[in-house]
Amino acid sequence: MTPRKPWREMGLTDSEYDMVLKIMGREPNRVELGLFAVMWSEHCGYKNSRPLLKLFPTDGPRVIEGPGENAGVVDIGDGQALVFKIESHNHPSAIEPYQGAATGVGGIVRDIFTMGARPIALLNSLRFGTLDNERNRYLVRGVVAGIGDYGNCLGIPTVAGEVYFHPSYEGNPLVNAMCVGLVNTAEVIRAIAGEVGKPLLLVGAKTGRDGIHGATFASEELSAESESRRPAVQVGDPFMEKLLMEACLELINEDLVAGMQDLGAAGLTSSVAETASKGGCGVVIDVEKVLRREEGMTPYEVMLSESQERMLIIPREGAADRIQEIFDKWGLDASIIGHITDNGMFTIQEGDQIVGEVLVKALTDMCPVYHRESRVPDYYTRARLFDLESIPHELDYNNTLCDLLNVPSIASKKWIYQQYDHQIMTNTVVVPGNGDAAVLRIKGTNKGVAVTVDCNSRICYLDPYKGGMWAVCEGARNLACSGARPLAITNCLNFGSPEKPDVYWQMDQAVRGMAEAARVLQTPVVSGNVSLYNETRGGKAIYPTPVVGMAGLLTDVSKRLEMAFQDPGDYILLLGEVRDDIGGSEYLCLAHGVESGAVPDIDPADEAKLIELILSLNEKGLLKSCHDISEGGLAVCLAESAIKGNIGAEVKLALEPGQRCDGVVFGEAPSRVVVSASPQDLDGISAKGKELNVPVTVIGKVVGQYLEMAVDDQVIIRQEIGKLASIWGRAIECQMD
Amino acid sequence: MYTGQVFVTLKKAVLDPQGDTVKRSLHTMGYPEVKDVRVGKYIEVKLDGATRQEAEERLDEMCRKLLANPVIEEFHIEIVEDDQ
Amino acid sequence: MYTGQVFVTLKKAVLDPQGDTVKRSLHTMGYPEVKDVRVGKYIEVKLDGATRQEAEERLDEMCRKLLANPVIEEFHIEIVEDDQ
Amino acid sequence: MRFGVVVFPGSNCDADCYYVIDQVLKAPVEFIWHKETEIKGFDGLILPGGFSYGDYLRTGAIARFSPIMQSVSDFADRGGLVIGICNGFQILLEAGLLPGAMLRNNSLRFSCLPVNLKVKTDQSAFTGGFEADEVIALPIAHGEGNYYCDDVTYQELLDFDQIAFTYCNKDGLETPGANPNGSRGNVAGILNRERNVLGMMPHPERFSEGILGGEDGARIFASMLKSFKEGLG
Ligand SMILES: Nc1ncnc2c1ncn2[C@@H]1O[C@H](COP(=O)(O)OP(=O)(O)O)[C@@H](O)[C@H]1O
Ligand SMILES: [Mg+2]
Repeated sequence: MTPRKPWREMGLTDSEYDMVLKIMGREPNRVELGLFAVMWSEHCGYKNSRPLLKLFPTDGPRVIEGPGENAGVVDIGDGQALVFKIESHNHPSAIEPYQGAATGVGGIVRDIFTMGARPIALLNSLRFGTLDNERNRYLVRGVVAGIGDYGNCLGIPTVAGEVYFHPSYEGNPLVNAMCVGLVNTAEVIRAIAGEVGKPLLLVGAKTGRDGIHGATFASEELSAESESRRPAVQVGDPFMEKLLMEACLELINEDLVAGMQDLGAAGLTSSVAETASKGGCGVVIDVEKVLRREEGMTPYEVMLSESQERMLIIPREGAADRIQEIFDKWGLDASIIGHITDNGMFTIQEGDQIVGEVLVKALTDMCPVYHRESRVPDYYTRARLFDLESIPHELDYNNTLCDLLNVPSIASKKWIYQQYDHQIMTNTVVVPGNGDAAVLRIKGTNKGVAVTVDCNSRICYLDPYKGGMWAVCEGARNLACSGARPLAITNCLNFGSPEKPDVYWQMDQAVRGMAEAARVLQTPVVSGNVSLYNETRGGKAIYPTPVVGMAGLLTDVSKRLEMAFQDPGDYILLLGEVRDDIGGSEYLCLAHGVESGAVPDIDPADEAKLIELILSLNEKGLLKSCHDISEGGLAVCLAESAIKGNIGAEVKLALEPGQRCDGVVFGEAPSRVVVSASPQDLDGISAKGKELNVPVTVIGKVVGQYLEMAVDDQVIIRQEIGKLASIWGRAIECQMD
Repeated sequence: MYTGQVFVTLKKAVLDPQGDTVKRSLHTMGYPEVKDVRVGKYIEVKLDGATRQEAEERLDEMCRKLLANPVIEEFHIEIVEDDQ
Repeated sequence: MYTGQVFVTLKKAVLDPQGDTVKRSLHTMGYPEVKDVRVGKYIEVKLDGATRQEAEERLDEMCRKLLANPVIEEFHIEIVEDDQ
Repeated sequence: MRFGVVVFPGSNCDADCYYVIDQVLKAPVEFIWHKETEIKGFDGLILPGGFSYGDYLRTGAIARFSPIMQSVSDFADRGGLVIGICNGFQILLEAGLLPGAMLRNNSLRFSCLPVNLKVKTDQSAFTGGFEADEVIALPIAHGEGNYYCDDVTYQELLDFDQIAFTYCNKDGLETPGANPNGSRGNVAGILNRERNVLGMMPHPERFSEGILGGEDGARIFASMLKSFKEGLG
């Protein structure tokens, strides 16, 4: 008979258990073991990703708070700051899409108001398997409704996002939610424990047996076995969250709190441990004081419960009564569950009896760190060597354009974003679908902020280093296309198992690429999240998906830009090079069934120059529309600007010797945007392009009701805008309804 | 023709924010005697079937596939034969 | 302690978009025998009461005031006494 | 004219309404917490949108038992102007201050989008600033805006000119395609018989400034102001 090894069921390895033994100097009891198991999970401890996260640039003149807090904080002038972070809820959403996605939104919103900020915008980045499968459609319906219902009820607009459908996410969808908050710089709250003797207040929902070991669960591959061990699914209560948010913001407004920490993954355990750890103190908790929803809960269950909509608050001296009044006003239950000590221990009592005691720092700072083995995967080498010349040049451009517009990943996401209230708070001045990023005004100022989330995971798969750069560059470009200067980044690293050398190599490469681009573009990483073990039943990793969330600033919000062509007679210009790369494009996949080829070269320095050009042209008021070239290439970019403006375009291109026509029309080479401008502004634009060393090419005119593209004087595309609009507009709806 | 009555309820351990909110409001409305409220669904399905047993089996299948979400809900069926 | 079971259904004259959608889904899923679906609420209320009749009367009042909306809904109550 | 914005737990368009009155209309405005039992010194009330009590059970069902609602009802009886927007409309229906009830959108989905509306009557304090049959644009954002009433009630709404707004296409036709939620007769907003209470699903506060995409919403609040001043004069 093999001896029972309870730590394994909790997700700890034998060698990790040995470390626990050494730290404790004795065998831990079940409660103590549970604390280690959740705190040392990847989700809380970042044991596989910490060495990589160190590579990110995290400092900059505008950074008030970088990674390490609940969310990053970035100065936007006038004594105001943006607070933002992105977080994954992939595994819960795979099991229960509606509640998984809803509680994901709830979690990220708490991270923002924990910092003292009023949440002003939500974004999300979603990945699903293909829509031809009913299970995937079920996941899409559930996730979208879950995100919508939660944010809508809270009254925070969901203003932007991205959605892709690809077989690599079959069975393991990705649901990443980002929240952006606004705070007066002087009122930023940090999760720091106060002096010895200070009470800890737990407020919000009652504690039940929900999601026990959720953090561990999120750090494993999904399997039949993990599903059977599945804890009670957490159900979101957005109404409770709304009350909690209003009450907490009121406390902060009246300067009543010394510290505040939300309860997220690993519940009370992680939130108490992290607060104590940051404050460098100890803490005593009495589990009997924790208000419960269910009877007979053990200390272990109370400590590990992941019941949603709860907050830990450390009141300022003498503020307890007023705090109680505010909670009463909002109908919230609060109880004092413990207090700060000076012995550095995390002590758990059940009444008078100590049921567990662990060094706080053992849970936070002593979490093991793994430098995993990395290996260049064969597919990568093959992709780079793939002979793109073997792809036939001939094709029906009209059909291909229509087919591309009909690809759900490219088509209008209206079916999705119409389920999100994107106008509440009356700040959204560029609504979803109209620009490359959403733009919000800041009431009481002339400023605006632009926000976006981006990642092209096919590119990341084929070349994770370039893919990492790609995501950062695309995010920054999207902000610039809306007229905003990129400020800073949050990111969510969604990968497979880091224990697989191929996957670890992907992570390592992607992070290096992101870090390099972030450095060049001067957009430091201020927060983020890591979601590993995203694998399907067959043990296949998802495409590497390092999602980049970015925020930018418009000093004058009246200068915001959208993608729609405006007036007949305007000129259409390409800023950036005329390129013909087809490697890794949607076109290559759709028309030729190939997901391979060397990824187009990308240089963040080129991106930086392009962004400077866009911003300086826009500053002078020379641009009427702006839209970047991404999936589907130049043709899709033009079609979208035309559809949005409900007006046609005539475009003429000339090939350089050796260039492929299909590549020029459908290739996705980065660092390029299409703008439109009045005829009298052409000279100014060209001159500025020369000055900043960015190629500027006049490629056509806004005119009529057709999109017409000619290459070397031969018309290859001529389509009515109304027809393109209907294909592009209805592609997702047709599959969902 | 049969009428199937399907009762869909949240599993016991699953939080029911709706039920809790209704309970609180009943208290403020002057019904302190209410100890617990759980809100579920009641679905009436009219269906043909050769026999009552067949109808019941098919309905049970529909519940497992569509009408209830096995991750968080339980269901219970009652079936009656309609008068001609 | 009593358990009240409250069934809230839409009145016949009121269209039930949810029921219609469920019916259509069931048809596409291969259940053509389904003729009609109506989706209502099933609310379980645990309550104290001196007598069963009192509990029932109070529950009926709660339904008329809060649990059902007479403009669109009908309700029906069943009450059982819980074992000690 | 002094406006009050009633705040229920879960209201979330309260601040937006306040902002429009304060910053766009430049009129005095205050929040009124739902636990208040008296409404004093106000000339117009706004019941804002949101998810009062999480929209649990039925939209507006629980909020209508808030202490403030008795005073809202008294205020309306005294002839005070009351506008319920979205969730505020749902609360007015549940409270019986307006006839009918709300069902889920027939798409079963929440819908957030701009719609065209036809102003069906200019004979009210809320619509006096419009031409009858004028087509205006306002955004909607709701999951339950499928207005229902029985035949008798509907006929009464017509007979007494109580329909304030209907959903229409850009040419002013009340087509099924222009109806975003399945509401009876494309109804988007209704008045009470006395014409001092309006409930509407679209959000006028969201289209009250050009920067947000439209200004038709501000005209509703401006109409209220104007009619109040005329009433005094
Ligand atoms: N990929 C990443 N890039 C930068 N910072 C990260 C990344 N992943 C996690 N972090 C930072 O690590 C800290 C812990 O994150 P997390 O455990 O998600 O916080 P929380 O418990 O508040 O949800 C946060 O400050 C977060 O911003
Ligand atoms: Mg946190």
